[in-house]
Amino acid sequence: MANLRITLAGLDLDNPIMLASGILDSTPGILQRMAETGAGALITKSISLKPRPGYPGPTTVEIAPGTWINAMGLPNPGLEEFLNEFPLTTLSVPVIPNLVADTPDEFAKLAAGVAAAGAKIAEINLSCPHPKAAYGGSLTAQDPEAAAAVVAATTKHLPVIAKLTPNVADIGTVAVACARAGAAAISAINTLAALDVDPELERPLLGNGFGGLSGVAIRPIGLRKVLEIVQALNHANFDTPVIGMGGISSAEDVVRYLLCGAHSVQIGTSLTGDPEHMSAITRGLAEWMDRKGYRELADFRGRILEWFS
Amino acid sequence: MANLRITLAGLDLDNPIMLASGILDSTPGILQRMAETGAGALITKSISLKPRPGYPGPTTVEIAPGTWINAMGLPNPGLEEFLNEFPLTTLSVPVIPNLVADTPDEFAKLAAGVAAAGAKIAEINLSCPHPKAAYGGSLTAQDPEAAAAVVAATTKHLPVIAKLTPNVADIGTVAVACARAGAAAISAINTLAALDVDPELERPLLGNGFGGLSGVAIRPIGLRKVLEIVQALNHANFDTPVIGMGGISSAEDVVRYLLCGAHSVQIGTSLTGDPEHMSAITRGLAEWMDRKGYRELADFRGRILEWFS
Amino acid sequence: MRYPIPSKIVEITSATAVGHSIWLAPKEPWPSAPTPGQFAMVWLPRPPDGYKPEVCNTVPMSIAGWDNGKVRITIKNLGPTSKALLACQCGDWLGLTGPLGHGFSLDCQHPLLMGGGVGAPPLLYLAQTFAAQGIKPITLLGGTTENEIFHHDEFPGTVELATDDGSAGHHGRVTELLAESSPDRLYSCGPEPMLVNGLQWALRHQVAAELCLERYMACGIGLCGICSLDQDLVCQDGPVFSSERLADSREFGTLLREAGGRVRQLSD
Amino acid sequence: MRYPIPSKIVEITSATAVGHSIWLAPKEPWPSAPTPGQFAMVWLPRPPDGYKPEVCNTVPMSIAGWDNGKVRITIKNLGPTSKALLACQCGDWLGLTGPLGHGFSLDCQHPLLMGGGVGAPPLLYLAQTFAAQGIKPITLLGGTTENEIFHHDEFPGTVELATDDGSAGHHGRVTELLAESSPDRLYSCGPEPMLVNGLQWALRHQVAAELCLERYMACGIGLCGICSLDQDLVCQDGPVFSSERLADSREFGTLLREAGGRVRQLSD
Ligand SMILES: Cc1cc2nc3c(=O)[nH]c(=O)nc-3n(C[C@H](O)[C@H](O)[C@H](O)COP(=O)(O)OP(=O)(O)OC[C@H]3O[C@@H](n4cnc5c(N)ncnc54)[C@H](O)[C@@H]3O)c2cc1C
Ligand SMILES: Cc1cc2nc3c(=O)[nH]c(=O)nc-3n(C[C@H](O)[C@H](O)[C@H](O)COP(=O)(O)OP(=O)(O)OC[C@H]3O[C@@H](n4cnc5c(N)ncnc54)[C@H](O)[C@@H]3O)c2cc1C
Ligand SMILES: Cc1cc2nc3c(=O)[nH]c(=O)nc-3n(C[C@H](O)[C@H](O)[C@H](O)COP(=O)(O)O)c2cc1C
Ligand SMILES: Cc1cc2nc3c(=O)[nH]c(=O)nc-3n(C[C@H](O)[C@H](O)[C@H](O)COP(=O)(O)O)c2cc1C
Ligand code: FES
Ligand code: FES
Repeated sequence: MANLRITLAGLDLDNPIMLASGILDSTPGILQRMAETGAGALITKSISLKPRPGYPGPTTVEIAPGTWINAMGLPNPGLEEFLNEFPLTTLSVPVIPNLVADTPDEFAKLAAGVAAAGAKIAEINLSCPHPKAAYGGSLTAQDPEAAAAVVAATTKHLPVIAKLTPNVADIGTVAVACARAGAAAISAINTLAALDVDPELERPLLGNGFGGLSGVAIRPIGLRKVLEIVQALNHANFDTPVIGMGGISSAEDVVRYLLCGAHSVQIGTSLTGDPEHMSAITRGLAEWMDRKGYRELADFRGRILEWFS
Repeated sequence: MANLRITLAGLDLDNPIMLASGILDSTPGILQRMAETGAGALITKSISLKPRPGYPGPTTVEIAPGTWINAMGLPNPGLEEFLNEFPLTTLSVPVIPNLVADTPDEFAKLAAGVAAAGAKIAEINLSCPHPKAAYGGSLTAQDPEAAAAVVAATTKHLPVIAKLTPNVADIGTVAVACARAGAAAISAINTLAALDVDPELERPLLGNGFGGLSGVAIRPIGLRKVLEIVQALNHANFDTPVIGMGGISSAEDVVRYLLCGAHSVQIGTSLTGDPEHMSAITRGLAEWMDRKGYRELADFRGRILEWFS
Repeated sequence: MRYPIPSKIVEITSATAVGHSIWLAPKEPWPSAPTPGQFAMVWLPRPPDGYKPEVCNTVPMSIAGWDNGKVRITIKNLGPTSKALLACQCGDWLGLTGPLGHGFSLDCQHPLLMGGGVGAPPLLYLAQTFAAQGIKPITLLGGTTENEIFHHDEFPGTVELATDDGSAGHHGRVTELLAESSPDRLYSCGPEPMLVNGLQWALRHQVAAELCLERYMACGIGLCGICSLDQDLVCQDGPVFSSERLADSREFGTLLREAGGRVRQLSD
Repeated sequence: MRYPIPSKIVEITSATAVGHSIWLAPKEPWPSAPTPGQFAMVWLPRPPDGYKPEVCNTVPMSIAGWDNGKVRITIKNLGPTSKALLACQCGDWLGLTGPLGHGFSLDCQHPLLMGGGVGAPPLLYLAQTFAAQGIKPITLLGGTTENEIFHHDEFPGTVELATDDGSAGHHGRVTELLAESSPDRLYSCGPEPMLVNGLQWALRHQVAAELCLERYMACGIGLCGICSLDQDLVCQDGPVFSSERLADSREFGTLLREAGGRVRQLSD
C-alpha cells in the first residue's frame, strides 16, 4: 500500500492534500466537516487583526465550467474572535491559520497571536496590498523584498508558509527571497488577477469589480509557476518544500503537481458544493500510486524536472 | 443599423474584429478564406527573418473545453518567402503582418521589409525572448525599456501595434512605455505562461514542454489587462487605441472587451475547427448593438471604466 | 454554471406595508421548475434613481412562485439592498443565480404550513405546488399586523392568521394555532424563534417537520462555508432541514453569523 | 476535447520490409467507431531505448482498423519519428488524438479502391467496413516491390497488385490497372502523383472519386492553418476530398508545404 505521509515544518501529515484557504473553512463547523473528509491539513480563511465583513455580492461567479472568479473581500471575524472560536489544536488533522495584513508589523502580531494559541505553523497570504505607498495597487508578493520582510517578521513566532501570487513576471525570485528570509515552505498559486463583465448589464460581474480567477482553467498556470519555483529554489540551493495549488479537481491533478516537484498540494474551488470530493481525491492518489507501483511520494515527485534541464 | 467601422492608424476597417496571429493564418490560402468571413483585418502568423520549422508535437492540446495550451514554436517560412507568397495588399480586407525577432535591429529589418512590400501597419510580437543576456528566459514585453526600444526601432518604417504579454505584474507601465515610444496601438493579451503534464505518461503534454494558455478561460485575465492598459494610457494622457484579445468566442465577449475600453479586438483559439464562426461573431455584434439601440461603437465603448474611478 | 443570469422585472404585485412581490424573466430561462424552498441569489446590479452605488449587492431570496420560466420573489424592506430592490421598476434588470439549495419534499397528503415574515413567500409556492397536485394544504401565517403579512390572500386551501395586534385572525403568536392541528407533516419558514417553537411542537407530537432556515450567505453555492449550521451548509444542504436533523443541532435556535462570520447569539 | 489520450500498444502485426502495424488501446476509448479515412495524431511521448529525445513528436496517421475500441495504425519508416515508433514494444504508451478529419462516404455498391505506400492502411479499414456491409470491394495496390506493400493479404474482396520491379502482380504502375474497371466510385489514397492520375482517370470516365490527401500537419485539428490546400484545411475539411473539389484545385498535385509553411513544388 502506498505511503502518503509527509512532514511539513516538523508537522506530520497523513497525506499531502490540504484544504486551501478561503474555501469551506470560514466557520468551526465546516472546518470540522472538512477534517472528516481525510484532508492532510486544513488551512483557514485568511485572518486579519480587525474583523472584515467582506465585499458586496456577487462574490463568486462561475465563468466556465469549474472556473470561477471571486472577490470575497477576505471576510473574517478578526483575530480575537477567531482565536476564541476556532479549533486550532483539537481537530483530528492539523489546522493551519492563514494570516493577512497590510504591514510586516501587523503580520507579526497575527503570527504571535496564533502561535500563542497553539498553532504549529501558519500560512501568510502575501497576495495582500503592498505596504509601501510607492507601489500603488500592487501586492506584497509582487516585490521580493517586501515579501521577505513579512516572512522575517512572522517566522520569529512560528514557522510560516509564504503564499505567493502568480501575477508576477518571475515568481522564482520571490520564492527564493522568501526562502532566504526563513520561510518553512512556499505555497502557490493564489488566484490570477481577473475581471469579468456582463454584456447585458454592462457592468463588472463581481460586487468588487476586480477579482481573482481560480478553478480548472488555472491548473496549467499553477503547474508552470510551481515548476519555476522548484527550479529557482534548487538553483539557489534551498530545499524548501513547495505546496502547489490551482485548479486541482482530481487525483490526477494532484499527481501533476507532485510530478512538477510539489511537496504537497492544496485544493480549493473544485470542492464547491461537494466537500466530500476531498475524500475521493485522497483515495484516488493512493490508488494511482498502487497501480503505478509507487510506494512513496518521493518515487515520482519531481519527475517532470528532467524535461527542463 | 449599427455602424461597425473603425480607423486603425489611418487604416479604415469595416468592423473592429480581427483574426489573431497564429490561428488559421499560416498560408495564403487560409488567409484568403478568413478574409471571406468578414473579419475587419487579418493578422498573420509571426514572421521572423529566417524560416522556423516550429516545435515538435504535441503543439496544441485542449485542456478544458475551449481552453488550450500551445507551443507551436513560431513556425513560419521566413521574411523572404513570406513576402514572395503572401497577399499583403490584394485581399478584400487589410492584412497586418505580425513580426517576431530577438533584437530591435532584427525587428527593424522585418519592419522595413513588410513596409516596402506595401504593409500599412504591422503588429510586433513582444512576447519574444528578451535580447539582453541578463534577463535569461524572460520576454521583451516584461521589460518596459526593451519593449519601447523595439517600438522605436520599427515605427520608423511603418506604424506598429505593440503586442504585450500578460505575464507581468504591471502591464500598464509596459503599455505606456510603448505608447511613449510611438506605438500606433497596443494589443493584448498574448498567451499566459503555462505547463501541463500527463499523469499517465509522466511528462509534459507539449513537445516543447512549456507553452501558452489561450481560449475561453483566459477571458477574465484579458479583460483585466485591457482595462489596466486603458486606465494607464488615460492616466498618462495617451489616446493610443487598445486592441483586446484573449478568450473571445462570441459577440458578447467582443462587447465585454469594448465595454472595458478596447478600440477593437482579435479572435484566435475559438475559431479552432470552425473558421466561419468569425462571421457569426461579427453579425452578432451588429445585432447586439441594434437591440441595445447603439449606433456607434463609441456609444458604449469603455462604459466599465466608471466602475473603477 | 452558477452565474447571475440577467433577469428583467416584468411585473410588480401584492404589496404590503413592508414590501412587495416581483416577477422576473431570466434571459436564459432555468431548465425546469424549481422545488419550493429553493432560493436564488438576487443581485441588484445598478442603484435605482436616487440610491447610492453601495446598495448594490446580492441577497438570498426564496422562490415565491414560478410561471413557465418566470420567477417570482417577494421582498421585504429589511435594510439597504432590499429597500433599493423595492425601488426598482418594471423593465429594470436584476441578476438571478439559481435555483439553489435543497427544497421541501412533496410526498405528503395533509400538509400543514406555518410561516411568518419572509417565510410566507416560499410557503406560497409550496402551497401552490401542493394544490396543483390536488392536495389542499392548511396554512398558518403570523405577523405584527395584518398588512405586514405577505400573500395571505393568495394561498390555496385554508388560511388562518395570527397577529400581534389582533388586527386579523388570532390575537397572538402563530405557533399558538398549531394546537388544533394533526397534519402528516409540518412545513415552516420564518423567524428562527417561531421555527424553534414549531420544531418543539412537532417533536412533542411526533409529526415530521421540514423547516426552512435563514443564515447569512456570502456565496450561496457551497464555496465559502460562512452559512454553516453546525457541519452543514445552509445554502447547499439546506435551506430546508428535517426535524430529525435539527433536533440534534447545537446551533439551531442559538447562534448565527453575520457578514465576515462574527457570531451573534439568538435571544429567544 | 482534443487531447492526446494515452494509449498502450497491445499488438504488433503484419510486418513488411518498410514498417508494420500496431494495435493501440486508448485509456479512454473513443465513443464510437471512426469513419475510414479519418486519422489520428500519433504521439511518441518517450524515445525507445537507444533513441534520442528529439525523435519525440506527433505525426498524423490514418486509422487502419478498429476493433471494439482498439485502434490500428500502420507505420512506414519514413524518417526519425516513424522509425522510432517502429522500435516501440508491446506495453509501451503512445498518445492518440482523434479521430480527426472527414473520412470516406460509404454509399456505394461497387467500390474500387486504389492505394500505394501508406495509402493502403486507410483503404484496408475502408474495405473491411464495406465487407461488413456485405459489399465486396475491388482493391488495386501498388508499390516498389512486393514486400513493401502493406496489408495486401488482408483485404476482403478482390486484390490486384502492381510493382515497379514486377515481383508481384502487374509489372508497372498501379494506375495502369484502372483501365479494366468500371466502378460506382473510386477511393484512393497514396502518393500524390498516383492520386493525380486517379483523378484524371475518374474525371475522364465520369466516375465519382474520393481521394485521401497528405499535407504537413502541425496541429491536426484546424487551428494553425498550415495544412491548407487552397482555402481548405486538409486536417479538418479533409483529408478525404471529392473529385469535384479537387478538379478545381490550384495546389493539388503541384504544391505542398513543409514544417513552417515553406512551399515545396511537387514534381510529377
Ligand atoms: C434562504 C433565505 C431565503 C430568504 N428569502 C427571503 C425572501 O423571500 N424575501 C426577503 O425579503 N428576504 C429573504 N431573505 C432575507 C434576505 O436575504 C436579506 O436578509 C435581506 O434582503 C436583507 O438585506 P439588506 O441588505 O436589505 O439588509 P441588511 O441591513 O444588510 O440586513 C438585514 C438583515 O438581513 C441579514 N442579511 C443581510 N444580507 C444577507 C445575506 N447575504 N444572507 C443572509 N442574510 C442576510 C442581516 O444579517 C440582517 O439580519 C432570505 C434569506 C435566506 C438566507
Ligand atoms: C492524413 C495523413 C495520414 C497519414 N497516414 C499515415 C499512415 O497511416 N502511416 C504512415 O506511416 N504515415 C502516414 N502519414 C505520414 C506520416 O504522418 C509522416 O509523414 C511520417 O510518419 C513521417 O514522419 P517522420 O518524422 O518519421 O519523418 P520526417 O523525416 O520528419 O518526414 C518524412 C516525410 O513525412 C512528412 N511529415 C513529417 N511530419 C509530418 C506531419 N506532422 N504531417 C504530415 N507530414 C509530415 C515530411 O514532410 C516528409 O515528407 C500520414 C500523413 C497524413 C497527413
Ligand atoms: C472563494 C475563494 C476565496 C479565497 N480566499 C482566500 C483567502 O482568504 N486567503 C488566501 O490566501 N487565498 C484565498 N483563496 C485562494 C485559494 O486558496 C487558492 O489559492 C486559489 O483559489 C487556487 O486554488 P483552486 O483553483 O484550487 O481554488 C480563495 C479562493 C477562492 C476561490
Ligand atoms: C496556436 C496558437 C498560435 C499562436 N501564435 C502566435 C504568433 O505566432 N504570434 C503572436 O503574436 N501570437 C500568437 N498566438 C497568440 C494569439 O494571437 C492570442 O494572443 C492568444 O491566443 C489569445 O487569444 P485567444 O484566446 O482568442 O486565442 C498564438 C495562439 C495560439 C493559440
Ligand atoms: S453561503 Fe457560501 S457556502 Fe453557503
Ligand atoms: S494542421 Fe493545423 S490547421 Fe490543419
